[in-house]
Amino acid sequence: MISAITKAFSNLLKKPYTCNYPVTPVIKPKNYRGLIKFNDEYCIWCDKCEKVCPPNAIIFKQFEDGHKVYNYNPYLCIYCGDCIRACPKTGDALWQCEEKGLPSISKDAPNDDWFILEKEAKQSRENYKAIKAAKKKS
Amino acid sequence: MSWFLALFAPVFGTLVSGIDRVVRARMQRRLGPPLMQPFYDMFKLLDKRPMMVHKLHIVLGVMHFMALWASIALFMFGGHLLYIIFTHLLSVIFLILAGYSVRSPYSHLGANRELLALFAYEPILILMAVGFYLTCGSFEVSVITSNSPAIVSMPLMFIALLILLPLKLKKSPFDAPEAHQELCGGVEIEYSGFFYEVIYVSKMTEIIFVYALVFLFAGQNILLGIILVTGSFFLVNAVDNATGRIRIDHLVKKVYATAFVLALLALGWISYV
Amino acid sequence: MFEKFRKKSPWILHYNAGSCNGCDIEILASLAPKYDLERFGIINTGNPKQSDILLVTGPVTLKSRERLVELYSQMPEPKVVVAIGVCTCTGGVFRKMYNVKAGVDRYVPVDVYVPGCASSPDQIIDGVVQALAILEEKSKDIEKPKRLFGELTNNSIFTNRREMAKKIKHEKN
Amino acid sequence: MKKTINIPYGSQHIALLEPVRFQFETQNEKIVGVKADIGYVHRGIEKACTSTFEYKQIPSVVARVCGLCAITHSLTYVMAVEQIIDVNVSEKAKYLRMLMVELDRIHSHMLCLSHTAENAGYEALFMQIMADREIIMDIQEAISGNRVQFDFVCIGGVNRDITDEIVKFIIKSLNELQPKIEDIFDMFENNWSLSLKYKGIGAITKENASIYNALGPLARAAGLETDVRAESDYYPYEKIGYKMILEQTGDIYGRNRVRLREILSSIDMIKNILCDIPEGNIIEKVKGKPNGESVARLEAPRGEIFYYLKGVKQAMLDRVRTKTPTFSGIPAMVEIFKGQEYGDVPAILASFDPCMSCTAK
Ligand code: SF4
Ligand code: SF4
Ligand code: SF4
Ligand code: SF4
Ligand code: SF4
Ligand code: SF4
Ligand code: SF4
Ligand code: SF4
Repeated sequence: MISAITKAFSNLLKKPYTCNYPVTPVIKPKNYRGLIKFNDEYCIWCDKCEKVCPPNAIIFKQFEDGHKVYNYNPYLCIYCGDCIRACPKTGDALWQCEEKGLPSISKDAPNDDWFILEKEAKQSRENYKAIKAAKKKS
Repeated sequence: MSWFLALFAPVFGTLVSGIDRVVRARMQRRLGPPLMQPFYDMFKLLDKRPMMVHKLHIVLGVMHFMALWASIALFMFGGHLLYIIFTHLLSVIFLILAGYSVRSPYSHLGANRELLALFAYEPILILMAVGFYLTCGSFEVSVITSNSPAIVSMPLMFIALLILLPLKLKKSPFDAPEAHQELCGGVEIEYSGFFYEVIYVSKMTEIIFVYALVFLFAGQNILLGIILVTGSFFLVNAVDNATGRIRIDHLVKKVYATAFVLALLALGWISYV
Repeated sequence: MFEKFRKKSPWILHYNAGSCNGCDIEILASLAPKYDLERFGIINTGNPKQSDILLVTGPVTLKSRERLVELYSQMPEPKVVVAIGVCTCTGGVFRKMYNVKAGVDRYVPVDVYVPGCASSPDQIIDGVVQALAILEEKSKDIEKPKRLFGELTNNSIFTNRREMAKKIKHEKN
Repeated sequence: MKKTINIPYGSQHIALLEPVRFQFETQNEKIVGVKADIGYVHRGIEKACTSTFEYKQIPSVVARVCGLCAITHSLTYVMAVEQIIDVNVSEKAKYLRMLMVELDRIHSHMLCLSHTAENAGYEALFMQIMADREIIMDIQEAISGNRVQFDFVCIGGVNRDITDEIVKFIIKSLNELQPKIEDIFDMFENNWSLSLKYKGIGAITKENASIYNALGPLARAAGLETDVRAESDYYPYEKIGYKMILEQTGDIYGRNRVRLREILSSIDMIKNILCDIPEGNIIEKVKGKPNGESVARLEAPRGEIFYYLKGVKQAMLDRVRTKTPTFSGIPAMVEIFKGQEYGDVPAILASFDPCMSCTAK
């Protein structure tokens, strides 16, 4: 106990461990698993990333002319990197950057909007299928 | 001067507690909060919506603070030491009653422990007052502070007081009555908003009360008083950072086995020498 | 008048609503010396009646939601809710499990969403700093949890049963 | 006075990270009865693993059963899957997995120790251990890219390789950590307030430990020899210098000693692992769908984790069953609580290192 007391006193003179975070940024190590980034120029629209993602944080919305739009929710993504490993065009079409996600406020509605989007995407797929089927028939 | 001291005792207490928090953080190698943090806390509490259980609870909380303040005021005006100690006792009893007045089990347990702690330290405070009487010939604080330092004639009594310090300041190893991790603060658990502020301020005032007792040992020598107070302040903080909380039954035993015995020895010494 | 002090003295309450502990230990880590949340005047009170910021982790299982709503309504206004970790924001991997409803904001109004699985301490600090700004703007009006509780417009400072009953009778008349 | 006070402890409580509710019946702060209610974290993961997720997705899902030993959950699952679909993992991947498991053990034990200290009211020690723990967190972040959820293992191997740079960093950091752990050891040994709080408190005998099926440090502190690392030879633990650590006292003090000594032995093991990592692939190709049943066990920081799987030639598994250490330990915990003082409850509870997130899944 005496040593602990002397330690308490000596700590008083030592520099604290604290990194003054918002003032001085923390250095992330190389290959930190941050946000997922996407580039539609290289994507071959194979949908593998969407299928493999455990929480379905990547959703493609289908348009009637056949093209798709990529949607990603950083508030749903668990940053596992499975999509990156599944993607045949890793690095070009889809990659994990070293940026961390930033907090959002209730106005942004990261949850509610996603519900709507999820529904729309599902609907859009079905519509597209129906259109395709109709085309085939005709 | 004494008006000033008595009136602003809570403010000084808050300041000391601010220093205390910074020192504690530094001892744990953290940066710690800003120095004025307890003031910010108080202003914020003023701004919160209160959520209280019933009126009696509030009244007892406020009485606790008033009695404590009164005891400080008595002290600053050089009053009778026994009166001071008994007013202080009264304030603690109000707090304990407040703890019993609500139905939360934490509050009850906290009050139980507070009561046990009271039994542990109160006799020693009284013995201390007797000690002062024997050395200075009076219970009046004004007489004691115009005499030569009492610490010379009863150093053992001073050590006994040092042992009580963590108990009164709710610091480990003797912080069982408050016990953040077991009781979430014990008796203060049901207070909120402005009314918690009252309890918060009285905690700050308590600091002044305790260090004033330390100061008393220096008699008329103000410089020595300041040394004693700062010395004991750092010592208490270091001990707080070097020990865990001991259980309430151990607490009572330990306090009786050390502080009480020391106080008795000190009295014996005074009457023999 | 005292609004600006809210920002300087936020006391936090942490509730684990069925998380995987990943985010909880990161909250602990942000209380520890390296990140030291106390720099912002933050104290982990553990007592809802004295807290300003509710840090929720976990996707809110059906069993813990009652407790969550209870804690939320025990906190006096002004208060801010910070959802820490993706499973708290939206449900994360647990989104589709049967005992979980996607995200805390189904039950209590969330003010700040902090992403990350697990949110690292610096993200938690980002979130808390964000929450402080919101805390400053909030008023003392009573906010209602979204579900499970009906009207709770009681503005009395007492929370015991007799007072509540009086109030409710009064409102009925 | 024989008044009984019922104290609810949880599900939200300052000293309790976990949403579990204990109801203590106390007489003058002495506990006469305990009820534990553990369902607060039940999310339905086992069910979801057989209805929502395909078997290849599950490693990152079961990792979220618990963040403290995330790696052991996904690893045990992966081991079980590998048995069904006959994948032979390379030696290198095995070493990397062991490395991560041992790192995880260190960080988890340190967390537990800091929590025991905090719950004994010793804030400074809590801060000290948490500060030292950041060293391990940095290593983990450097290896896996995330501080808590590593998502490091996958079916067939591991996701990331380690570079020479990281190896150097780990060895440097561990050398830094070792004296600090010894320092903490010293604090736990020689502090009168902690010995009042720990010695003889929350004790369980060897017989009771085996009757109530205690696991991990809880059992080893009572002298019961259970450790999957010694019982199975899937991983070459013998080669890297594994020794079972036993204490005889069975109280909080014994548990802390077990943890501290395990940290030290894990540090040695990691150094050995890094010395003789063999060459090889880190990941093997996985083909086919799981068909059949398998079980896998692994020693998590808190004891044995057990997975049972059943596949029926589909991408979705038919049954996933997890048995986790804390769940098995609960009867022993309830037994220990009886007759203790309420004031000791937080410290005792923290010394079990309970984590309900996998108990209720
Ligand atoms: S990192 Fe994981 S959770 Fe995030 S989008 Fe990719 S697969 Fe989905
Ligand atoms: S897996 Fe890659 S290529 Fe395929 S859709 Fe996703 S981003 Fe595009
Ligand atoms: S966000 Fe991820 S790490 Fe955090 S509690 Fe949820 S599952 Fe665990
Ligand atoms: S007695 Fe109080 S805490 Fe219990 S159910 Fe009723 S309102 Fe809730
Ligand atoms: S005791 Fe520890 S885990 Fe519990 S609330 Fe306090 S800091 Fe958090
Ligand atoms: S516990 Fe048994 S009976 Fe109850 S829901 Fe689950 S399977 Fe059905
Ligand atoms: S034993 Fe505890 S730490 Fe390990 S997986 Fe289960 S809940 Fe998590
Ligand atoms: S122990 Fe058996 S009966 Fe009990 S909840 Fe688990 S599976 Fe069901």
